[in-house]
Formats: sequence, structure tokens, C-alpha cells
Amino acid sequence: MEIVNWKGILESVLFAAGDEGLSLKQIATVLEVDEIKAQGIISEMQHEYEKDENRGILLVQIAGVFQLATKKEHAEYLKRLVESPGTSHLSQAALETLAIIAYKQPITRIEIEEIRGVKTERPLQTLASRALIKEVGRAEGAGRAYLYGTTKEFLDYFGLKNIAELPPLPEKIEDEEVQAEADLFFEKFNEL
Amino acid sequence: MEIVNWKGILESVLFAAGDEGLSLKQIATVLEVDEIKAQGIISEMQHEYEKDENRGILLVQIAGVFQLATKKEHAEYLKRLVESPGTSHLSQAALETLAIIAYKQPITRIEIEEIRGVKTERPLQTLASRALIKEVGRAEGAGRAYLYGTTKEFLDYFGLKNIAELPPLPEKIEDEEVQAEADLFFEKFNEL
Amino acid sequence: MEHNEYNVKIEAFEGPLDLLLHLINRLEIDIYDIPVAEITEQYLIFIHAMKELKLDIASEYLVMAATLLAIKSKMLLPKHEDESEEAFSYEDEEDPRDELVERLIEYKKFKEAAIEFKSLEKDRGLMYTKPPSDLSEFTKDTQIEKSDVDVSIYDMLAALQKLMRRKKLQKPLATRITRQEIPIEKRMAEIIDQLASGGRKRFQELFPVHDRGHIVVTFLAVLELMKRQEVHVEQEQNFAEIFVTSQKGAGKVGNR
Repeated sequence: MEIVNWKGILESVLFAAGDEGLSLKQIATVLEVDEIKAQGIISEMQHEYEKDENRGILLVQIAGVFQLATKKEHAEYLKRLVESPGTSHLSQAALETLAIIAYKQPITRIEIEEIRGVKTERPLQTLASRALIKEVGRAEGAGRAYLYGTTKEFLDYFGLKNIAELPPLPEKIEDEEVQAEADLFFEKFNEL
Repeated sequence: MEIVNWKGILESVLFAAGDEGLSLKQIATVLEVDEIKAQGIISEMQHEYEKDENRGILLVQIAGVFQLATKKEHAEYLKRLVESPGTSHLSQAALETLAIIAYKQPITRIEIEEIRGVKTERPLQTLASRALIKEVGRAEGAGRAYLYGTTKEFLDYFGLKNIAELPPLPEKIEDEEVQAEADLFFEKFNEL
Repeated sequence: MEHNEYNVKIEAFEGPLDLLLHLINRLEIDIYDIPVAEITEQYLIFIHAMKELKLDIASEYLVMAATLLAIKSKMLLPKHEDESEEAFSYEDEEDPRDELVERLIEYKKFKEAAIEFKSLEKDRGLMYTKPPSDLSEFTKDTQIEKSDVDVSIYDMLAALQKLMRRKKLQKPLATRITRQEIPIEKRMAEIIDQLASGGRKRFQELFPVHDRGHIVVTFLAVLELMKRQEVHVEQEQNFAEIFVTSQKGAGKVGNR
């Protein structure tokens, strides 16, 4: 009886696919198994990577595809190889704008500005050039303003499986929260 | 007693280093151990990768650097991966290559590979066959390497009038943003 | 790693709503019951301080100042509660603050979501990936992807983003430049010293160093000292010079 080493094969193809990742369908096709079987192999591997401390990688599902990535707890070692981050962090303005778009999409610039209370052209430009948002259509009415929505890169950038995985938007602001709120103006630099 | 999971850490750093690989010295530096210790960890891992059939990768030493690579016996699956119709669009590799050419043209293959950190022959081939890029000249110097640039088809395809219409590179915008926006009311201070 | 002192992020407020939330937070005010007179005063001091520093103030800040003043004057109008014939109409009359509170709460939701996003961004940044391997050895030279190109400029930019994220690791080992952080507590102590020796100071005199970081820290230090009532800030009339004086008996800095 010949046993096929599915896990070894899956590791090979995921390694080769790199950060392009593979969808469940692609994995099933390459392994020539059905998707249920493929999902079973994936889950098993995810579990093994996680529990084995001699492994430095994980099998994660981000933005709809499966891919290998290093374990977070090894980041400090990886940082030693780094000169400077390849991409800068998003500014507070960009993050706020992105949050509004993520939860309210599709949404126009004017609507975003009404919520933020300030002009928002620049953050929109930054977000578009970083492929985190895109124009998804035009609003009805006189101006036919552009409507914005989030992209697949948005999911990738924040490590989300899909848009449904967004953390819920706080519905009610509690009084204590007002006090405890992390004051961005005084937020620590440590996160750099 | 705290046990450091050297193997897991080494796997992380080798994985992230990709095709560039890491020298023994770099590995020792990152792990903060001496080179003898580093070599010991490497050898142990090489052995484990090889004997474990659930592993799809190997730790190889090529031209003085250590790097991870897929196991030869899984080649047929990788072939299937390449041939699978999975995606009807350009691969991540091709898109990256195209982006680099678009923003940095004219540029040689070697320069592109330096940026991507991975061989780029095939993406170049794909892009040329689709007439999105073309050879636009030869570089000065010994090799007289081909220089690549984008084509008129490229502009047509992405709906651009000319190359200057490409969205500005993100870092640039981010820099400007830091200047112009982050310090909303402190920006004029230099004039005092 | 955790310093208990404030470390200042060199970023301004994101707009008038952000500034108001900041003031509400610092003054420990109930957002649902804002003392309009107090918040308006604080807001105007802030605006005047910016003016004093000859800084451009975005028009949105001035619009908000006008809005606050309008609400304040509405709140001052007599309520007519005793006049029975009109009582019913005032029962369900809107609080003049309602609209502003609604906007603040709506904005605050997204501001909090942005904090959440920031932590996701950071978390994701801890994971490193690798580029797709070059698989050309597995294909015949003649075989070229035949399918139609079906990508947009966004796909290209997204690919570039992935590349740049990855590139982080491929640079040689080198030292990183770290920004110098100025602890706000230290600057507060300096200001107190300065005021103790010289009495009343012009606001601008507190900003001797033309460095953004220093300016922001000083500004925040003054605000914090005001809140702790260790200094008094006065302005004789609108757009006149602002003076800062030390409050008597407040010699100690650093304890809250």
C-alpha cells in the first residue's frame, strides 16, 4: 500500500506559492482531491504547525487564500534582519478614513467628511495608492460622486479572512469608556 | 529552565529570507549564538527535514548560503500548480514585476530581481508575451543587459493617458502626508 | 518597555471633533451631558493658543467654534417652564446639544475602530511571508499563460504593496534610527521652574526650541499643568497675548 504524504505535498506547494497564497479550490485541484479532503489536510497541518514549537511557520487563511507565514512570536528575531519597514504605517487620518469606509461601504467622500468633520482628500489618495480602497461605483444624484469600498489587499493588510471578520463596530459608547479611551494624542511611541 | 526553540526560530528566519538565503554568519548573528552552535542547529534541522515525509521542504546550502527549498520528489505537484488554470489573471509575480517596471523604467532584469529577491525570468516572459512590456534598450557596462519599459498596450490596458498618470508611489504620499497633514497646526512654525 | 510617563505622538488632532473628544476626555466630562460653557472656553483657549503661535487654523475649527458659541447661547435662553400654556411644546423640545453629541458619538465609534485597525496592522506586521518561488523549471519554455489579462491598476498596486511589505526583510543588517522622545513630565517640571523664577511669562516664551517634537510636548505640558491647576493661563481679550503664570502653592509636579 502506498501512502501519499499529503501534508508534505501541501507544504511544498504552499511554500512555492508564497504570499500569493492558494485558494481551497486550487489546493484541491493540485492535490487531486475533493475540497472536503483538502480542508481536512489543511486543518490538520494548521494544528501541527501551531502546537510544534520546533516549527517556525504557520498556515494562515488571509483574504480568502491559504498561505504560510512566520510565527508572530519570532518577530523579534526577524526584526534583526530588518533595516527599516518596507511600508510605513498608516496615519491616524488614513486609519479613521479606512474604518469609515470599511463599515459604511459603499460611501462617498462627502459622507466620510461629514463623519470626520474634516477634509479627507489626502487620506483617500494614500489609501487608494496603497490599494486598500478603490472606487466601486458612482452615487446617484447630481454630483455622481465616486463611491469607495475596501479591497482584497485591505483584508491582507490587516490579516482578515474576509470582510465579515471585521471587529464589530462599537454600537454604544459607555460612559466609562469615555474616560478609559486610549487618548491618541498621548499614545505611546512604543508601537513603532 | 527556559528552552529556546532554535529550530523554530531558524525556520522562521530562513523562510522569510526566501531565495536570498542566509549565510552561517548571518544566522549566528540573528540567533545570537556562535557559528559552531549555529552549524549544529542547521545540521540537526537538515536531518529532520529530510527524514520526515510530512515535510515538504528541505534546508539546502547553495553558494555559501542556507535556504529552504521544496523537495524534489514533489516536483510533479509544483508542475501541476504552474499549469493549473486556477487564475485567469496575472500572477502575483507578474504583477510585481510589472509594477517595478512601470515605476522604475528603464530597468534591467538584474535590478528587478534585486528588488523582488527572486528570479524573474518567467514573469518577464509572460509580460512580454502579452505586450505589456518591451525591451527599450541596453544598459551601459559589461553585460549590456536589456532594459525593460512599459508599452502603449500597458497604458491602454490600465486606462492611462501617459506614464505620468500612474498613481504616485505610496511612500511619497505618506511622506507628504506626514508633512502636510499630521501636524495640522504645527506646520507653519518653521516660518517663525 | 512601558514608561508611565506620557510619551507624545507627534501628531495633531484629526479635526474639531477629535479636539472636542480630547477635551471631553481630559476634563473628564460626561459626553451625554456636556457643560457647554466650560468646553467652549477650553476650545477657544486652544484656538487662541494656535493663533498665538501664528499657526494656520483649518476653517473647520472655526466653524466648530461658532457652533459651540451658538449652542452656548441657546442654552442660556430662559426655559419658560412656568408658562403653562407653552409647557407642552418645551417638554419634548430638543436639547441644543443633541446634534453635536450625536456627531461626536458617531465619530468616536470610528476613532475607536481605527484603534482596532491599528492593532490589527501591528499584529499582521509580526508575520513575515515569502515571495512566490520561481517555478520556471517546471514549465516548458513554449508554454505561456494563455488566458486574458484580467487585472486592474489596483491589482498592480496591491502586488507592489505585498512586495514592499516583504522587502522589509531583505535589506542588510543595519541600525535603525529612533526618534527621541521627550517625556511630558520633564517638560512640565521645566516650565514650572521657568515660571517660578520669572513670574508671568508670555506664552510664546515657553517655546524656545524650534523643533516640532519640543513644541508639541511643551504645548501638552501647558495643557496638563492647566488641568492640574498648577499654572494659570490668561488672555485679556480675544486675540490679545496669552500669559502663563504659576499658581501659588503648586510647587510639586509629577503627582496626580
